[in-house]
Amino acid sequence: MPPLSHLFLGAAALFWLVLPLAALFDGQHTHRRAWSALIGLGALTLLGAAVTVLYARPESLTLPLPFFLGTAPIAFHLDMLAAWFLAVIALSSGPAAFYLHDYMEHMKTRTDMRVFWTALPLLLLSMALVVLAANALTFLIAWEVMSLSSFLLVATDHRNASTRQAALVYLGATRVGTAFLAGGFLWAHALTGSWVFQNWHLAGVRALGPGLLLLTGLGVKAGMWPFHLWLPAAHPAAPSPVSALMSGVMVKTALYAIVRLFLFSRAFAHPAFGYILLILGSVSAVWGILFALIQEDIKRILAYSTVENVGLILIGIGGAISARFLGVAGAVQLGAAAALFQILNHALFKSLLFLGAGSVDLRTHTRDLTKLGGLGKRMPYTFGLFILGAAAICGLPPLNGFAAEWLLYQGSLHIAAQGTTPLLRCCGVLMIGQTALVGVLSLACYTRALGVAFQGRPRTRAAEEAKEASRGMLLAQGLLAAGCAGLGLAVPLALSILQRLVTPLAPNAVPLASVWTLPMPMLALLLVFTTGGIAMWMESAARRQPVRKFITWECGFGDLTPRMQVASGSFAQPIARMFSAFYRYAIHLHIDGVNRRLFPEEITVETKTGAVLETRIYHPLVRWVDRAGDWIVQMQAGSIHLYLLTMFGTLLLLLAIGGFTR
Amino acid sequence: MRFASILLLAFYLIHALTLPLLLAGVIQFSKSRFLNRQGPPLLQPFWDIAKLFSKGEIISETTTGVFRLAPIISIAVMLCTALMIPWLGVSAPLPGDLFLIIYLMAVEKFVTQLAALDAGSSFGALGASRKAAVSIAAEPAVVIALAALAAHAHSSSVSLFLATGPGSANLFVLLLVVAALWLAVTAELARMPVDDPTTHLELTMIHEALILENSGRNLALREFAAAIEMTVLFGLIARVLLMALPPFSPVTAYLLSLGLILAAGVALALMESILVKLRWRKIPSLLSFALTAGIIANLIVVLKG
Amino acid sequence: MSFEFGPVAACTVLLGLWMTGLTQLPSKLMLYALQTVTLGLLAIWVGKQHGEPALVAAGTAVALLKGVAVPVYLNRVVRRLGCRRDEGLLLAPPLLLFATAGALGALMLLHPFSRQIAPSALPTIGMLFIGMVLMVSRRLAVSQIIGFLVLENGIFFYTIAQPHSMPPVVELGVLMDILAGTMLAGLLTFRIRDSFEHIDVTELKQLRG
Amino acid sequence: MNALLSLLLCPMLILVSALLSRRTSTLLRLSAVLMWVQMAVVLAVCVPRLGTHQTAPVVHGFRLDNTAALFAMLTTLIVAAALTHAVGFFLRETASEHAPSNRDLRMFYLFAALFYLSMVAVVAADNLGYLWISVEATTLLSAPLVYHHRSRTSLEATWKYLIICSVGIAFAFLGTAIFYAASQRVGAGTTGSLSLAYLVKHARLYSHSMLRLGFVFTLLGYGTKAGLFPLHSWLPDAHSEAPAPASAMLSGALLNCALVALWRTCSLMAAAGESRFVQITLLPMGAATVLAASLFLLKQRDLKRMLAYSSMENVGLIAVAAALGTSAGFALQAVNHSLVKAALFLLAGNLLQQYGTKTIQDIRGVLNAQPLQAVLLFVAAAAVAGSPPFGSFLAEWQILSTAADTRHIITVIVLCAALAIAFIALSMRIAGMVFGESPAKKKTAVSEAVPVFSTMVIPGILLTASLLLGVVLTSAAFTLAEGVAR
Repeated sequence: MPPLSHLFLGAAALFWLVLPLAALFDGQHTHRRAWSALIGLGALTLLGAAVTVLYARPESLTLPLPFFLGTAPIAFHLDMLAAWFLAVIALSSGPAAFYLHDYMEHMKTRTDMRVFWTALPLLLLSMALVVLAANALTFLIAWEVMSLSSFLLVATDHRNASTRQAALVYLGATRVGTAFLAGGFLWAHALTGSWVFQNWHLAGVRALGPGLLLLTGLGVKAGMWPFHLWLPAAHPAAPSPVSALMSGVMVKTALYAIVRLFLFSRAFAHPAFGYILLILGSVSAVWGILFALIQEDIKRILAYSTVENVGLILIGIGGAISARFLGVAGAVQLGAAAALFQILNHALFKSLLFLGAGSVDLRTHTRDLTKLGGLGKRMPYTFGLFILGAAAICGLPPLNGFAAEWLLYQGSLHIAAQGTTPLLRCCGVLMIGQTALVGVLSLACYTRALGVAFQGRPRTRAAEEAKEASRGMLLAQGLLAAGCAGLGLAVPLALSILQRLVTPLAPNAVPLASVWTLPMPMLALLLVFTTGGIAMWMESAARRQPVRKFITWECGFGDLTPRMQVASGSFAQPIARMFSAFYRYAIHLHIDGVNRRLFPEEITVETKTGAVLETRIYHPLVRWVDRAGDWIVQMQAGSIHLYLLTMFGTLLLLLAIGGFTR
Repeated sequence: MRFASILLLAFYLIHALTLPLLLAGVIQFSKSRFLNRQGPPLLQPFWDIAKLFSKGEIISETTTGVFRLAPIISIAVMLCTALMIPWLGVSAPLPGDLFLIIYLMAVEKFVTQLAALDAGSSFGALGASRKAAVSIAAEPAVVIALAALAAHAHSSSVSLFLATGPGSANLFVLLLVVAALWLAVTAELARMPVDDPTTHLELTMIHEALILENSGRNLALREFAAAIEMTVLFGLIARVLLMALPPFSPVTAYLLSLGLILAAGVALALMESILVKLRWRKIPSLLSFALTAGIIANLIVVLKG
Repeated sequence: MSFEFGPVAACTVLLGLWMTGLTQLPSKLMLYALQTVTLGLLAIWVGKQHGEPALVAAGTAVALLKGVAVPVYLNRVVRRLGCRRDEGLLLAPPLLLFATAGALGALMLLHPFSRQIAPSALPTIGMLFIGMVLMVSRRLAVSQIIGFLVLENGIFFYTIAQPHSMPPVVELGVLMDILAGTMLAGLLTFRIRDSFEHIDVTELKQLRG
Repeated sequence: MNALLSLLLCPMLILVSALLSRRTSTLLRLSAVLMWVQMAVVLAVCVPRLGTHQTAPVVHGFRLDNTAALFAMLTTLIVAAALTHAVGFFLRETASEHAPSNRDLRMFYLFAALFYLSMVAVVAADNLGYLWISVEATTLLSAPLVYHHRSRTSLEATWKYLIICSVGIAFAFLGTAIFYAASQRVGAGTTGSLSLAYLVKHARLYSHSMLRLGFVFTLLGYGTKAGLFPLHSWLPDAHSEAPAPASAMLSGALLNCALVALWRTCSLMAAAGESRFVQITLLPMGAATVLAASLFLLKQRDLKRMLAYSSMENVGLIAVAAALGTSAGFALQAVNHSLVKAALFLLAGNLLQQYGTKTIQDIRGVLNAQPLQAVLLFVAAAAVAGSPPFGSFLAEWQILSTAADTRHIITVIVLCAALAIAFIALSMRIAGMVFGESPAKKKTAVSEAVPVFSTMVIPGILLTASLLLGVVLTSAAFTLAEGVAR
């Protein structure tokens, strides 16, 4: 009798394997509802597996001989950590399934949907397999399938040139990441002689080389600065449920690997990794949110915000790693718990936000903030759910984002107060300040997104004619929102699970349950009752003296046009100016006319943010490779004489090598 | 015990509902006096609020439910905050936590800004944008400054890190924290030299721009919430100052706190009378002083311990 | 044994060197025929000397097929194509002759392996080099075939210079391959003329990159 | 003798029918059927010999050991697949405006049969001399296949192919002669031998410098034939100018033959204890080939040239495997590459017929026009670029891990970088074709050649085979491939 989780896993694998095949043959994709339902069901099986393992012993599973990979078997290891990530996958993909069938309706005429319905289950399956992989080879295979299937999903709207471009950028980035990853695995294997993660015990300088390669490779997928550039390209291009999955879950698989290899095992044991992650995480967080703040595309905002959240998670992980090496048990536990909790939270609220953005995109056919506005009246439920998601992602209590950020703060405070070295304590202080900064910045960012897209008056006809999203789409978002709120209130429950996860890291630390003393349910009740009470009182007062409606105040100058509302660019301008050094932000004001000062005839204002990473690092790199290509193509000039000469030269070279080799 | 805690709750609630308006009156009054004006009576804000509450509302037809709900949430949040901070010298009725309080205040900011954006007026949006920009500079300073105390106490629980008595942080740290808080808090509250609450030239203001569309009861709630915020924050500063002194009996502590809050009001009035409003672009550098003070306080705590 | 080879080897190399300086294809073919027949005769002689009938047979075949039939065939090709002169590429042929001679000398001196396999390998290397030079320095397709054949001669020389010759099957197979290759290349030359209206291979530059 | 005769029978029948047949379609279909019969014969002959090393020679100088059996099966499979696909291909071709004449087709089949035989001879040769003769024969016999289109470009390609490969192979003959000479110099009275088994057995006794010299020349020769950088110059031309079935054979089967020849000489060197020398020469060449090919891929505008360069990239990898002596990596990579590349060339042939162009930019929106073809293209691109779960991933991984475990750090770095570049380049091009809007239908070939399901069958089967090799049959494949021992 196999353990229960095996049954669940088997069912899930069957689901995910049969689904793509079935999808390939469902030529008319008439059964979209069925597909959605099946995907939801599959997510449930994953959740089941996760839950059974969370309350049972870890298990290993090695596939029988035909599935041998030459040097290693296809092997899985299902422990609590994997179960946690399985739950993340399931909780995020399950609700997305409800969203899918209505959302994908509009793509039907644009492309062959079989590819989509094939790639989607494959993506889910491969994400689960990445999390379950017990050895490097299994991991890499699942990883690549994940990359390829998500590439196909990003390219769903391939008739659009920019989508194609974005998909290719994504594919390229992910491949470069895989190259680093492969390098790291190879190196680790060369040093340890094993592909099994559990057998890797590299410490000291030996761990640095392979560890850094792996971090780079995983960082690309995770969207860690400075490898995050594919996120803002790919996420807007993908269909929204796919962006939700990619941003909410796929990115986390890379974080899973980091957690697994650098924190939860002694595979790569060196404090430098902790510091590196701390630094890169901090930069990612600030950089991500700063760039989210100035984006015009709603989904780009969300994509950059993912970079920020990944940064926060990495801070947690990095803090935990360095604290482990310096013997601050409490901080290890808090950092790890914060990171893992935030991983789950981010999966929920980022999915929610992406789905909301998808509804907006679907109903208005634009994601450009400058073309939206006034959607709150036309899509009230979507608006409300988006506010909730935004509040959660900004870490506002009593939602789930707060709990994770609070744990991060506690961890930082622990380091600041009880760190064993002055440097570490200073790190703790900086982590606090930096997290606070990121928090305020994300508040500004989401206020801007909400305000410009949903509030005020519609700036275009498309926004004016928007309709509320369909029920299925709202249901999906509602489930995610309920998850956000529920997790925010049920923090002790989540912490009890996390406790079981992180106890092995820091057996002697104070239990998390005693750290978390905040009476969130009570606070929530208090807030709700106070708000409700005052609101009811206001309502009754309004009945006595009815609220009169009038136009927005226009200083008496006549009708306000929607163009006079604040633009997304101008909302961000004061902040952009404050951080102009980061952005290389510049405003070019050009006034022209005969009497330029008093009677300008033409005024153009242009704000620019320099893309430092792109122009200074990535473009030159690409250009070098390109030039190498040009150069080598010149060798193939078509002249047979040249070819023969080259051959002769090669002969001489080989002879020389032969002659001088001892 | 239970009765005592209910009593404490009532005590805090009453103060939270009355003291803010009194403080506003004190500020108005002393400001007028500093300017050699007669000024309104001390209790004028009470009458103002009462009048506003009795009036009807006009709202923009562009607004959504957010606009109506936001002031209510602000008030609720501010009341909750007021119950978590021991700003009256005696311990707070609810267990508070530094980061929870900061994030609760962020909730207030969030809904306020959303409400300001709701009407689609460019003033509201300007106000929201500036409010966001100011808090980006100010809030980390507040957090950092208080974190110095929390790091000293090894806890972010308010009852622990704001505890007076022996072992409380050294004077220099406290002064730095107070300085940082004062700078950051006045900025957050949109007072001089960051914002001039008396102007109604829309292009320069922050707070007034935010509430430009509000009227009647709605406006009353907003103003009330802002007043509570100011009082609580001043009370917090007073509490930090009290930590520098040897412990007092609860009554003395309460009276001292009360006095300090009102004194802070007077000080604010003085400041607003003698300072001019800073250029918008200078504000980050002003607030960087707060941040620096906070960081220095932290460094002292962290490197010493 | 080298004293028997020396003069013949020098002769063949010099014949090759002479070819680098020629522009007329028929005379080049004549020299090639001479070189090949010399080699064939050398093979026969060596075979007789060593009592290896296989080598005698191979030498005969080479002398007859490669030394007589191939030049005759190529001569016909050249005549039918009607282009007898090959001006050469980069260097004028007489200059090339001197350059090749110089390079040859340098190559002999510098080659790190020459001590190991000398002296019989030296003519081989020389002929390989000359063959390459012939292929690289001429424009016409036929010239490239001739260059290739000279190169092949160098290798043949190496095989007969060994104490034991190659197995006859191999030797004959190689010969057949070369003959077939020459035939094929000759046929292609006509195709090139038909398609491009000349047989200047420097013009075959459409496929690049 | 028996086995050899049975191997000869079907190709001979094709040859005869090519000589006699007057009806094109009969010839096409008959050849396809005969090739599958041949496949069955080869399986019957070869399967019992898998996993064996010291078999008696089939006929003097030819031996069907494990390597030979494996590659003979592979070659037969590829040729059979190509000729089966060729039925539809040439039938559509004859319907188009550039119809090949019946004589051209008969020539094609005549040479295809001979070409096939010569390839089998290469893999089965146990005598360096025969090996050389067979390799040269493959060049001569495949040149007419390249020239099939009779166009100026195909002529140019054929000329370059013939001349460059012949010169290269000539050097290989010198190398062979040097090996032979080396074998003569041991003791007095040794007449020397070209038999591989004999050479390998006594390799330790031979003069190392002569072996090295011989290896350098053979490397140059067979390296030219295999398309190692910088000797590859003929490869993109020939592979891109041949008709699709011929390209599939050239890329899928012929390159393997050259690589087997290289592998044999490498095994000789290894037996002599000169592995290090092999690694000094062949390893950088292989790595450089991969790198150069990936850079070439970056710049390709022509579909078939791109595929040719991708072949070159794979050849580089296989050469690295040969240099490292990892038989599993060598054989698996060769097998997987052959399967996938043959499929890709056949698909390219389809596209060429449907769109009437080889220019990548003019081929757009395959997904919308023919979803199945698009899926196959995408799958093939992923497979050829070494993405899991296809067999080539495991093969490449095997090669890379061997390189890493033997501390060839630079090789690993170069390979990782080059593979990434190649993947990006390939996927860019393939995605460019698969995605986007289909071009407005022109009056030319696009509309005429209706995408037929049958055009996808053979590529589909080949790709499925590669997929199975990567997922299910992996362990079996590894066991077989490990048997390709030195």
